[in-house]
Amino acid sequence: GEKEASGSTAPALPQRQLWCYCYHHCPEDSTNNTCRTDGYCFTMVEEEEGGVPVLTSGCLGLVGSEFQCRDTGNSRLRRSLECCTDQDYCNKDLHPTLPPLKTPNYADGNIHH
Amino acid sequence: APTTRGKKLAKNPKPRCHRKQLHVNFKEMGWDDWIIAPLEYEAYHCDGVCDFPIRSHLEPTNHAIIQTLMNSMDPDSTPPTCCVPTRLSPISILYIDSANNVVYKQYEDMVVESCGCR
Amino acid sequence: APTTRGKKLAKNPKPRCHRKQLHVNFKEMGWDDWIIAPLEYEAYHCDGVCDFPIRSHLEPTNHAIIQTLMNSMDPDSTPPTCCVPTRLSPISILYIDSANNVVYKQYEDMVVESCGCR
Repeated sequence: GEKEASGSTAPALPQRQLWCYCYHHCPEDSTNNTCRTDGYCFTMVEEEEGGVPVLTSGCLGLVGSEFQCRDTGNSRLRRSLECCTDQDYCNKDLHPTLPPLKTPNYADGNIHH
Repeated sequence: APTTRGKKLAKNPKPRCHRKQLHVNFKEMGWDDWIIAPLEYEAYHCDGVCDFPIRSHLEPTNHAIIQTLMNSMDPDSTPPTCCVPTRLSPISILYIDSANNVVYKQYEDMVVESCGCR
Repeated sequence: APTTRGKKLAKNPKPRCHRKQLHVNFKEMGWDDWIIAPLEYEAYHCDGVCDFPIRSHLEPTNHAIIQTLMNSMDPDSTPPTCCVPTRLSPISILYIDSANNVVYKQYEDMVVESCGCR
């Protein structure tokens, strides 16, 4: 889920620049694993090809945050992403967990366990 | 879930979208017959993957975000977005024009200042 | 020199940079729990090679032209430029926001109108 601040008609636009904790792929001019954005901080856990869960975090811009923070539950790699905007470095307190494995739906319904 | 202490270091060998060096040498291009100066300059270029989520410093458009999401759902049917220059700056060049005049002109968009996913 | 009559058909199998279809289905993305309409739309995307010379309709920057020239000189040291959207248009979406309000909002840069080499 996401902790998105939202107004009545349009989502409350976070005017100020938000500081986020950034791990793995920070901007080139980033210092001490931090980044800044007009949008949201995020933390994501994603299962790499080999099945190992990897944690990344950083900054997402306001443009497209509705799409990125909602993500899609149908990505090929299992992942879970959470966004926040309530305070600087709020993504340090985000601990997303991988969604359950999707049980393959067998075409042939006669398989009995 | 991975703990931050024993955090699994991402083994992603492919570096993400970033600015890299690209040294342009007009002499090697055979242009020292009309370009007086500079005969070389640092133009940079953009390289690396654009995967989900696209970070804010890569300034994705809504379309780039949607395409990246669809690529993560089915990489075979939708290609990833591409790492390209998003901000460029000019340089000025002293050259001899076709009427043999010496001209000093500013050429726009010659140096990459930042890269993004589009 | 090759004559136009016996013109050799370029055997370049790779199509050049152009706009292709990309049908976005918000339901398949699992977004029909917040998006009311439209539940799908044609977003298009850009695909294809950017080789020398870059045609005018692909609106290359000076940097893209220089990079393409250097790629043609030494493909291993300089990557080609990339085919990306150069003009985009918005669509409006009716959705339910996190405070359960029904909102009708224009989202910029959702549909590719033209592609270019950058």
